[in-house]
Amino acid sequence: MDNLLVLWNSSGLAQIQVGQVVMMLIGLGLLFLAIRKNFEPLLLVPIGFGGILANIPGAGLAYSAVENALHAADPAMLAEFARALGVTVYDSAKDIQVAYDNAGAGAHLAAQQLALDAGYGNGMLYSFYSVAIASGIAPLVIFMGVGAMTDFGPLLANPKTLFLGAAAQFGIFATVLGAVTLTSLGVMDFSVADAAAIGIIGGADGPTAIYVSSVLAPDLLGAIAVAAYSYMALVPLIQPPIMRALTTEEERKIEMVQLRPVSQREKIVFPLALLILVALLLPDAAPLLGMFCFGNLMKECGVVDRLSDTVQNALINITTIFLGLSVGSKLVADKFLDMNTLGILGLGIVAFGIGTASGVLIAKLMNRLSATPINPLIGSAGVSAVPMAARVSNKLGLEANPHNFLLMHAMGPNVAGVIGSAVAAGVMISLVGG
Amino acid sequence: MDNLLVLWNSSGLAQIQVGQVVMMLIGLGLLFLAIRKNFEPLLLVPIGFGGILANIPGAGLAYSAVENALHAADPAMLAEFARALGVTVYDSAKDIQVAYDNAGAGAHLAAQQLALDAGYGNGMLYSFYSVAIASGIAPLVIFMGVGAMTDFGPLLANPKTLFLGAAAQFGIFATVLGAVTLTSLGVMDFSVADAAAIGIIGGADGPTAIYVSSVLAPDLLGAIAVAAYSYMALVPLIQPPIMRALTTEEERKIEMVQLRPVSQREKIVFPLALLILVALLLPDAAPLLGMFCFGNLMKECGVVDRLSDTVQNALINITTIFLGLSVGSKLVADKFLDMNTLGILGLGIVAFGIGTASGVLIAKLMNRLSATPINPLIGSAGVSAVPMAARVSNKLGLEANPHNFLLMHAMGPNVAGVIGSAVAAGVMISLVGG
Amino acid sequence: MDNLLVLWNSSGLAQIQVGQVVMMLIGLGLLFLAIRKNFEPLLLVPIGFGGILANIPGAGLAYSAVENALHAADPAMLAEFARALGVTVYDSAKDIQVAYDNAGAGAHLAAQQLALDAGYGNGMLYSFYSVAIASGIAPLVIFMGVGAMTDFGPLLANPKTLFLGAAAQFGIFATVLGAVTLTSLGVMDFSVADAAAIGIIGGADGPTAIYVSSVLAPDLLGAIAVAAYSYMALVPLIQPPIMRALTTEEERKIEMVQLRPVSQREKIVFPLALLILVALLLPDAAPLLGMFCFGNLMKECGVVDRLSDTVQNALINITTIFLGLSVGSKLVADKFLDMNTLGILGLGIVAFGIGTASGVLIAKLMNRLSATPINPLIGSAGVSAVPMAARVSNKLGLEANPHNFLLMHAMGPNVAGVIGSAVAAGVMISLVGG
Amino acid sequence: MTDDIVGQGVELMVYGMGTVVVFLALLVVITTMMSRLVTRYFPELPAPEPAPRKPVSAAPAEGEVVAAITAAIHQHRNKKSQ
Amino acid sequence: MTDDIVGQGVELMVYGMGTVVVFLALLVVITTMMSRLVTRYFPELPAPEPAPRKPVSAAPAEGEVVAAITAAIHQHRNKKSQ
Amino acid sequence: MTDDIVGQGVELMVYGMGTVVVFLALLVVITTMMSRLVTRYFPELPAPEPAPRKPVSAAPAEGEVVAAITAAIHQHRNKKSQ
Ligand code: NA
Ligand code: NA
Ligand code: NA
Repeated sequence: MDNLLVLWNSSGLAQIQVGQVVMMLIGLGLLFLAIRKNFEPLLLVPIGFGGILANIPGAGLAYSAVENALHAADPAMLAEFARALGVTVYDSAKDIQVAYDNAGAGAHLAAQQLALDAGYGNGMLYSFYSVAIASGIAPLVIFMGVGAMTDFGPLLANPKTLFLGAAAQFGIFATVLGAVTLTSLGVMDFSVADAAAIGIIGGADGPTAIYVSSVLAPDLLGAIAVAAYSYMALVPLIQPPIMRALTTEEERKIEMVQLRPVSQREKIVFPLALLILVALLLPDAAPLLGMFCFGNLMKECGVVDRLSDTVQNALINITTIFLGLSVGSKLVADKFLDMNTLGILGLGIVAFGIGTASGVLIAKLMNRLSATPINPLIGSAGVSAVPMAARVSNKLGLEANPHNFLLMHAMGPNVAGVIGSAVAAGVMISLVGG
Repeated sequence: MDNLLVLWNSSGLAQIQVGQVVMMLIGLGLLFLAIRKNFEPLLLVPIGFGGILANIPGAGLAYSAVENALHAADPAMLAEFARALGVTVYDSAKDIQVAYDNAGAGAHLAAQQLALDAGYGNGMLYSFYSVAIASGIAPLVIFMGVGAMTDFGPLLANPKTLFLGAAAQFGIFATVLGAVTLTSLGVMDFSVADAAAIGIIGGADGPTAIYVSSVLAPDLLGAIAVAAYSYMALVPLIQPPIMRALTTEEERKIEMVQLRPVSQREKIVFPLALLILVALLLPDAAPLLGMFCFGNLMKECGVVDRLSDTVQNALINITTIFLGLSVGSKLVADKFLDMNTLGILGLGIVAFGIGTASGVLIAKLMNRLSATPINPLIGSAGVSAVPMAARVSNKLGLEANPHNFLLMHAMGPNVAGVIGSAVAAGVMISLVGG
Repeated sequence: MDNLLVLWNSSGLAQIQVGQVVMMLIGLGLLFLAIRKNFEPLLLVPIGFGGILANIPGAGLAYSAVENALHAADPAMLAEFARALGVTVYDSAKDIQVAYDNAGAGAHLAAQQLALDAGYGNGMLYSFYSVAIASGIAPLVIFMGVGAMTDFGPLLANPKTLFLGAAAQFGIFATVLGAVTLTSLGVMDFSVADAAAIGIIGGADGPTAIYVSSVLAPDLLGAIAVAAYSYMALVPLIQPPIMRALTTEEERKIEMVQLRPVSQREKIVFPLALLILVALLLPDAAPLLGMFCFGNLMKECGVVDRLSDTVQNALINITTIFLGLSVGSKLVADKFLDMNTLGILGLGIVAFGIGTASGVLIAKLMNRLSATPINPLIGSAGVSAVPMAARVSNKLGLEANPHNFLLMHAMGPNVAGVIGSAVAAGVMISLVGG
Repeated sequence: MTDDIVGQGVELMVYGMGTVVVFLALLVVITTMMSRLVTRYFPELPAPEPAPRKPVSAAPAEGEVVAAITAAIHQHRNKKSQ
Repeated sequence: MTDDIVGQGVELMVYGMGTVVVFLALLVVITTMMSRLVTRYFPELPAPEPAPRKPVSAAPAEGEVVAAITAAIHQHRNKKSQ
Repeated sequence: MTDDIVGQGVELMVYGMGTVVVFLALLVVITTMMSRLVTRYFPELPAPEPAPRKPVSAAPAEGEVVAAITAAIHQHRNKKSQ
């Protein structure tokens, strides 16, 4: 009978909490959206599945050995942890958890040794998270792959569109301001670092958002990544009303002059020029933009095609799987089911909206100032969300004028938006994370 | 001349032991079976080669830095280790090794620092083992790949065959009982954890066996993995006599009704349903079955084909190579050449036999009770050993009746056997490993 | 305004040093040679790019957390480091760096904890280097891939050509002697371990050179790898004059008898025979040659083609990328811009020249002694640099005699050179690194 | 667990095999029900396309995800605060 | 940074957005210049081959790399020793 | 090893080059013998199929592996216990 009790106590049914049920349903919901509605499935399938795994009651897949030991809450064990962490008074395991979170690397090591000696281990997803995200590696590798898939040709043919990529990043910073304002009003409870990480949702770029939040606000990473990828999938719904509201029928009809052909040599030199500029101005953006430029150089230089192919296929796919599962590990109920998550979801969509609007408005301005006509619809592509946002620009252009193919024109601001949000990420880390 | 002495002393010939020669021959034997006899070559080529590498005299490829330092047996060094581990009296390096094995994480760290400071390093295979198996990662990734290669269609068309996958796991538990009985009789020397790990050989599933033994009985991992893969390769020889003995000619002739078509949606929902059931009932099986279901969902959902392709190719291949070499690291003479290894080989084949018999007998029973006819030959496929066991069922069916194609009918119990042994693994870890 | 100051101080322009500019130019130069001149682009593109990244001022991508903390040179922080390392008197961060480099594993851990607590982290390239090279893994995996791409057929058809592979390694050891002589003359400042690592450039084999220098002289790794790959690319220019000078027109015209066909079984047994010989004679070469033989066995055995394909593609490509970036991390100005680098470049080309000459001269000798004619031009292929050196032999043979196809005859010494330099690596590590 | 090792083995067999059978029996029930539900209420179109993919522009209903999560969190909060 | 969080947010916005704009504006300038330089001084042959690869035997000028690095190091050393 | 660095270099050259030559000479001998043995006693069928793969059902002789390992271990044990 003891064994029956052991089995029952170790079963999920005996340990399940409401929050875990809710989170599993959210995980299933993300899977539904990814599979049925085609919401960024490459990321949301692993994230959703990881979210379900993370909330399996009693499995502790998303927790470290120390957290798993603390959750077991054996009094003798807790006393040992308290001693190791120098805590003299505590009510519950939670107090010790707080002390652990604030302790230095030495105390962390001591607590880990205690947990291992007591037979607790790191959960599978926790291990994935440590290797893939806490180390910073996975987002950087994905960014390298994105670089190897990016064609800077349209941007090089019309460099002025870089301004649109800059303009659309205003969504990021307006959102930061919104987050701190909500905090000062007492509605939410975000630090400046949290606000910066939330703002980056407006960059509409998944790996950048994950990288920045892993540095500035690891606790919010799950909500931020889910918001970023969900809204990127929603770009075809979020952007058109804003674009229509801010442009006249006449503007939407503007046809743009065909882009000049760009030579291979320009494409080879561009990532190096960008890298040097990053090196001179914003070293904190060097990991992100460095890997991006490296991937792009491998693609364009034409002499390492076998490396470039692997980067675009096996390597980015493997990394995407573990990145997604790792993000899922941040969907544990006690970290995700929080008013802050609602705040993040709300602020995130505001960021997308403001970014879209800024892009369109600056495009209108450029159209007035420039000799050659610029269709303001390509401004919205500056948020990035490659290539969805450029497709949206194209679609609205065709609606207004069936001969108006904006796709290639919109690819310029689109990839400029990737650079823009990586630069914004560098500034944030430099100013807030230092 | 000193240099000549250094070279000679560091050569293999000067340090070789009989056990190492024996193990190298066993390694060559495994390679022969893999290459000439096609015994599960994907695993046995790396395992056999790893086994040879592990036994290269003086190279210490399978040992940790601490073990390598202890093998050098420098007296001053041993004294330092003894101090670090709190050992006051010791006869040889072996005593200190025992103390180290029983020490806590803190003492381990101190000893490792000593070994590193003295210039000793972890052997290559030891590093592979730490990363691939001790962390649990490699078997889980392989299981994800297996999931991405598994078609649950036949199982969904005839869910009752899950009972056959359950029945065949009786081999696992009967073997556990055998192992502890041999121990209580003084023939062998297994703990309950050892017995559980040995029993899992009867699960006829390589990654499950490696995962369970890495948790419950790491020292036996080499023998268990070799037994599991060897017997899986021997399924066409082990099973037919048992199947013929337990069935009548009439039963073997039974034709089964064609399977109904299964919709894609059922295939998408099934891994999620299985995952939820695992979450509610047996969280200790969550890592194995979670990754399995994840792989299967990626395959079936149809929106992440590029991830699924990579999982089935580059990722599982890379992991297989390092998993195999890592298993080979457990074929070092001083761990493998032991009466226990013989016991494991003997018990393993018993497990296969009992599993096969249980499957066939329950299939006979189901045939009697069921409205639709069930050919008892498909029961043996419940041990898993996908797809070999299903092919054996098919072959014996065709022998009895040239129009009797059982392959698809046997695939149901076959994949059910994978689930069954993963569940058995979860129970074992829950009851014994906790 | 404070923020503007923070941004400016953290910018590259405010922190740049001359050495970093020089190194970035060298990185660009390597990229130019790789992309325009096709100098071993698979390695030199990642190495060159990594070299630029490593020298981005203020980013600290190539430094460990401790080094980054020391570079910040906060006085209170330095005092803490000094205490942790037991340093009582120090002038600058440099003194503490020296103390850290000489400290044991315990003090290293303490210093790392200090740096982490203060918010410093390991640079991206430093992390890559730790995982890929310091662990020894990446060169070994590459060697496995090279093994899986190597055809020992020509060597098996004419085993005597192994002597040419031996002879050409004389370049390695002559260079060692040159390096220590320059040191004893006070021109350079190399230890014996340094000299051994430099000599291995003459092995004309990238992964072997990286593996040996990671063990014997990590500080010189950048220069050694750059020299090895550059000179391998220069083989078509370095070798012909030497080959012409040492052979007569008549000798160059010698036609060789066609190679006998080699059976698959011989090709399967050869890597195993080589492995056993390594095991008995030179365990220190076991990691390198073991992985090489493993790759070759996977290729030849014919039953694990899916593993062999992955090893030759996804796995070697992924590893090459991170190996290259990691080597680039050793191109930081303060380690690379040193007279020793010039010495390494000079000695490296001498090693190539002597190796080429030795190969040709021994081939001439064998031609005199042997019953069947041997064209001395194939001797130069013994340096390895597969397959470039064999192509050079072929080209010079065709120049002298348009019917003289030496390519397959030169492939024997060519792959023998790979074995030869791996053996030389084992001896070096055994005698110097022990 | 009893002290003697054979007893422990017997227990492991009883509870282990029991769990396997119960688990897979439940899976039979759930799978059968699931198949019926899917076949009846969410039948696929007869066309035998494997996993028909929606074009990207087939727009998802905005806010679906946000609405769902919002509702979930509110409900959770409310429960907790009671 | 000011103490109140809104002030910090405003600062972050001003300096952040400023950096983004300045950076991308510089990139416009550099890209434009780079394109002109490349197009004028290093034009590609009209043939639209993507990344024409030189055969391996198209020999690189010997010593180019060594010469470049040697020169660089000497120059650096000289500067340092002054 | 001698104390002066040049002497160490000379020693390294002598022993290193010696080992390389001896090792590769042994490899010549072993390879030649191996080729003869394989060609004489295990010749391949004339058909030039690269690595002909046996169908999976071409059953391996049961117990071969087990028998071999069992024998090996017994022999080893016996030696040890003497
Ligand atoms: Na963006
Ligand atoms: Na099974
Ligand atoms: Na060589």
